[in-house]
Amino acid sequence: MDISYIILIPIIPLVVFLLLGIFNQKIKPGISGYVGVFGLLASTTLSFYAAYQYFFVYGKVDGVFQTFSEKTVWMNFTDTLHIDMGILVDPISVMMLVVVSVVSLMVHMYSRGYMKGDEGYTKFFAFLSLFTFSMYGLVLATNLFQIYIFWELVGVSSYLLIGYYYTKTAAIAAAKKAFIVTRFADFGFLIGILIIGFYTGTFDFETLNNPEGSVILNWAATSFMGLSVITWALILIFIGGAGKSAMFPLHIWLPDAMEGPTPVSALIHAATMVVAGVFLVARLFPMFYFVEDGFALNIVAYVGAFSALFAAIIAITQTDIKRVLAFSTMSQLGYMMLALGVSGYEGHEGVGYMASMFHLFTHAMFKALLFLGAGSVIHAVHSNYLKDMGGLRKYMPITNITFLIAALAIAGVPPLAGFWSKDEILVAAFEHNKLIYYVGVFVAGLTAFYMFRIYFGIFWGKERTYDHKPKESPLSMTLPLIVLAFLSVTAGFIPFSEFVTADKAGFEAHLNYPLAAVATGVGLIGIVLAWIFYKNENSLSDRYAKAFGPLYKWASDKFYFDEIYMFVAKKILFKRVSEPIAKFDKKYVDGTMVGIGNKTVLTSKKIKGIQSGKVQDYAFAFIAGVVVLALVFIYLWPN
Amino acid sequence: MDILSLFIVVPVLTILVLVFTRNLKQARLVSVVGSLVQLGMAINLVFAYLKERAINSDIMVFTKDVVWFEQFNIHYTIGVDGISVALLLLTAIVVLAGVFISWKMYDLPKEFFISLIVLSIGVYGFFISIDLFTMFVFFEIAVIPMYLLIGIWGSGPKEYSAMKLTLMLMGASAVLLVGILGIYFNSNADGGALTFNILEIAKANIPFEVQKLFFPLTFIGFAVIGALFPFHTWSPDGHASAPTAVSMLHAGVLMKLGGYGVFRVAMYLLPEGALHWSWIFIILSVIGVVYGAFSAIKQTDLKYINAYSSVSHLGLVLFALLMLNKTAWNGAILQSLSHGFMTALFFALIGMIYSRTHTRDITKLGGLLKVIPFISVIYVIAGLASLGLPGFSGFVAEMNIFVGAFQQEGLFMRIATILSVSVIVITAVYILRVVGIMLMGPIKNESYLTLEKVTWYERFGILLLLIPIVGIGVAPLWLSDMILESLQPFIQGLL
Amino acid sequence: MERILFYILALIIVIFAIAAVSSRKMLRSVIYLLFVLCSIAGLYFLIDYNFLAAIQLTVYAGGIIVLIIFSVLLVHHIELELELAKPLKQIITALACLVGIGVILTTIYSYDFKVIENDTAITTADVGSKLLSYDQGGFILPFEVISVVLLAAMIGAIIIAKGKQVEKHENKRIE
Amino acid sequence: MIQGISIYEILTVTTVLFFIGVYGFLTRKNLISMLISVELILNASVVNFVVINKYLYPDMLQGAVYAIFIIAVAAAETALAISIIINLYRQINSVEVKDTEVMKH
Repeated sequence: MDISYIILIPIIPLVVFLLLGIFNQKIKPGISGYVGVFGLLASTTLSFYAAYQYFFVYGKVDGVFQTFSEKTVWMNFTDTLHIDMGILVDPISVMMLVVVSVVSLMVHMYSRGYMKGDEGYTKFFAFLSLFTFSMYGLVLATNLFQIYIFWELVGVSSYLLIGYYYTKTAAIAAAKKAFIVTRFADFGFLIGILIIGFYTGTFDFETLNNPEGSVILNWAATSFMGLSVITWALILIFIGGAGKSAMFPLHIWLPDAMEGPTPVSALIHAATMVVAGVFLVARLFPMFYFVEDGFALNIVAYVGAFSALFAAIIAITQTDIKRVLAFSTMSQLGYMMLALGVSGYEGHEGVGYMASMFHLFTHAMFKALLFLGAGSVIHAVHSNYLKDMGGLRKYMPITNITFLIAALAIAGVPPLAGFWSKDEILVAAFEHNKLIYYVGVFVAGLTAFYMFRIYFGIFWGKERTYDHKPKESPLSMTLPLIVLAFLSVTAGFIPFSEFVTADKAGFEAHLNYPLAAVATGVGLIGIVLAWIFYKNENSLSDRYAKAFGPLYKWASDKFYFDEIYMFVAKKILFKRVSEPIAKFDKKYVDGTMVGIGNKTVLTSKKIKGIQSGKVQDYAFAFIAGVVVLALVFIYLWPN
Repeated sequence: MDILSLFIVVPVLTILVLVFTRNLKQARLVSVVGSLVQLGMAINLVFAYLKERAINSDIMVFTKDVVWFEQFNIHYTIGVDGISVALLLLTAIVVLAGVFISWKMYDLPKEFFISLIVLSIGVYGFFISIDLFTMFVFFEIAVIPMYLLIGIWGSGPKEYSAMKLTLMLMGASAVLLVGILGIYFNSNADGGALTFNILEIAKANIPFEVQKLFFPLTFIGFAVIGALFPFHTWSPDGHASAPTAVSMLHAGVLMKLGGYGVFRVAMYLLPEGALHWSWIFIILSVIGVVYGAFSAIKQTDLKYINAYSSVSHLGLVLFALLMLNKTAWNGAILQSLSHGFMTALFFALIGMIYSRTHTRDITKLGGLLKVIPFISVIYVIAGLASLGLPGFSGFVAEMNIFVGAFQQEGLFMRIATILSVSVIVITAVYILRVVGIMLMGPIKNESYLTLEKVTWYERFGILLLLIPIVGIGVAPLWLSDMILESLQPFIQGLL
Repeated sequence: MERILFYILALIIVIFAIAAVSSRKMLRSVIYLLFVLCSIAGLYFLIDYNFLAAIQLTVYAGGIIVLIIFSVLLVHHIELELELAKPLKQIITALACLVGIGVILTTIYSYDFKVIENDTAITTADVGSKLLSYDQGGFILPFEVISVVLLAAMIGAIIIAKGKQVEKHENKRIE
Repeated sequence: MIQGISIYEILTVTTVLFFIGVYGFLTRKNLISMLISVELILNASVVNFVVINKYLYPDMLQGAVYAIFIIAVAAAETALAISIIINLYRQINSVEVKDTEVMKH
């Protein structure tokens, strides 16, 4: 299969970025929007073409989807280790291309309406293009280092976009936090890469992931503290992935990242960048699975499950709709991680992997839709808070319907997209680990509950007094909503297990009716509860909140994780490390050097007294010297 | 006239012409022309080198040898390999950018530019020398004008800073001289005449006892100018007081002499000593890396932040050199280059911000992105480059260092490596802190609304420095391969 | 007889020398110096160097002492007690001098001088002809030099002592 | 030759005289007193010249001649010193050493 045209997919956004970035001041805002959208349209078309070519035209060879790659050396480390730049085409990268393209295109279109009149309009599109380029590069990466490079680039795009409203203090802090927390995770990632590079002698995915390859067969060669070094490396790499995907306990940046413009939240912090962690684990799945009997994979599963539960609980208590969505994202990402963690490799065993990718795909659609819908609402009422919203269904019918579809999808109501993917995840969990399964089911219920909590809160309930009448958003904003809603409905019917599986062979997926019924039932219970609590304004919710007492308070304060991190960062690192070091430097290190100088001056001042200018003193020194010398030469060294 | 000696002759001619200039306009014109010629020569040298390298496999090419002090066998021996070529290019670019940044140097312009160019002579000479003594002479030539440049054209406690800088560097030179003489007097282990020629000495086997004795001296002597902890304290004060162009040249080029000297002299001539002592210097350099970064978090003066960041980044250079393998060394050289461009860029930007707002205190600045967008955007880019973002030179260099350092096995090395990798996080913290406080946020002072827009010469100076940063970051292969190839003989000497 | 004379003279020399350097009245110490000089002249008489003794008396006791006395009278109030050095310094100096004396005396006493018994007396004529002799061992050149030195010193002394009092005038002007 | 007196005794006296002069030179705080001490030192050495001439080389005259030279130089020196002292006194109204320290600045 000829894959050379795929290189154009990332190149186009890059060119757009450079164009918009360099001629920032000279391009009229209207034009820059079109440049961005059409650039991305080209990329999207190519992505779909590539997907079509890959899955249908070329198809399977010997029952397996082939992996294609094309690469060129970018930099040499040693004779064997080098960074390549290139593209790797296999089922998940093609799938990701489609996801990124679709969501990004929708967000571009949406932004033309949403950002209208903003002074940084062109800049915004430039950043979006930069992000899209980086994301394409990430999913197409052929080796660990290339993925790391684009990993950092999506990080910085995220930073720039969160801090887009750079005069807002909260936005600056959020951007900084997002970057530094993910950077901290990347520290682990980088060490993991270094370990892999050193012990396996390659960064290349194809070599690393080959189940018959030396890497996977020889994982036990070296061990450190009871685990093989490769396992350690995988755990460290997972830390990197957990940072990007906002897994507990590195999740704290994601809610704050909502300070960015809403389209950005939809694109980066819901649909694409945050799934990079999931993608990374999926990318290295054979290693995770085969090395040391999947020890690292278990960690992934538990971290995923815990994050899903943790985030869902917090989401119930938040009042800022974007934050609810952010925690929901975190929860769903936990779901994906969990699914990867319980997955097997071959055939139907690999249902977890497939489910994870499937959920990634469907989630991207409906979560982007939710965010864009929320953006539409925020655009209308100029507030993020539930208390300022209510009864909007009359004013914003399209937004209402699309938001409802998305909420139903995420709640797992059949036959919407979320139902299918979530069901597969629960099947995988059920077969592998009952504890995780129960957590998964519980989270499904919670998800339905909090989602409908905000849905009812926004579109039903009592009408608020608005400064000016909310009205439906323009076509540029509603069109993407409609498209995404359509996808949220239909995406579930894609026979995903045919295309994206761990062993690339595909299998027949069947609906497991009892489990599906349980999941759907739980979801419906959540929706009904939300109906009772929030359909009409009543005090029920407050009473129950009181009943939970401190638990509710903790959850609404996000279990104080922000405070703990702030404490560590501000009080310990800043006050107890950085400040003392700065003082130490000034006082002792510099002090020593200055001290040496001062002592020299002081000594010279003292010695200067000897050179008094008094003849008598000199004469005395002379006489004394003569006497001493005479003594020495006469008695000590007579000869 | 051979292609290398021109690097000495052209600046000297520039100075001769400068002597006859009468005002700022003439002085800067002459300087610009002179530096442009130097840059042209440096670029030409790169191509000439690549061409020569294809047919010539000597360690050094374009060599030339003239005796200038027969009695002690001191020669004016010059020659270059890939490493010196790259560093010469760095110097030429930074000098030209420095001249552009000093466009409005109203006080004693002639004298200023003369000192600046004298400094560059020292640096050029240092990079092309193969003779230890000649190298040392050029080293001193480079250091001494710093005193004048800071003492006369500086700001703040300039006499103090100038004195501190000069004294510490001179102290280091004294130590270094002992080391060099130690090498010299043991350079004839196989009999024959004593020599200062590096290539000759490398062939002689200096006994281990001698190496053990003189390696620390040579290393520290060079490392002080490379801001080795705890001998770095001259750099924050020196940078803070120096005028913009001098800070640029100093951090961008002069501090590189340290790493280069360590590599060329200490490591190459005394490899066994290096192995013997490496652990202690690894500890010091790792401390420098982490400590510099942590210190930078707390500073409020832009120049101090940058100076501490230099301590951290150059700590990485020394750390990489001590890792004693090709990848790490490649990283060290690349980091030298990358840091050279980056800090020079930083100092140029800081100078521009200072000349407009008259403060370097970040707590007093704010919202600059709105009022001086060009400078601010470049500052963000420089910051991102500094924190090792892919696509910029810092990333390329750091990754080489880390991968190289990871080749060293053993718990000690691993811990040192991981500690030094942790700097990518800390660097992000202090860079983003500055960006957040100074460039973003609300405009703190109304007078900032009327700040002067960036001028063409500032733009030119900035772009001059930015292009290599991005160039190396995007396409590192040719440079990294050129350096790797030149490292080959050195690594063979080590094994 | 000569022996006794010598001891007396030696005693006078030492005692008055000490007195001269320790007296707190300046004029007195000058007079003590005079005694020392005269005793030294006595020594010269004892060893039959009459000419030298005469010179000692005229030039030293006569000339220099008078000069010093004049200057003392010019610059000093007679009743003024002189300031002395700090006791510690005196003691240290004295100790150093004693050690010096000890060193030199031991050296002298450990050296065997080849003394030639003689009774030759030097006549003025001998000295005169030696001073003005051109021959081997003649001192005509040093003699001339000394004369010039003396002359120069004399003129210099006059000029310096005369002074211009420039600074005083300037000071006054400033005041 | 002094009957019954060896050269050692005379040298002893001159040595003592010399060091008394040194002592005086070091401890006195007054320029004229210092000059007096210098005279003592000079005399001690003159006597040495003469005595050694007389005792060891009686048929030579060098010692005596040098003594004359020294006396002459001493006279010149004294004259100059006195004139300087007087001049100094005119300028600063003092001949104490501590007051003359302005010269070193």
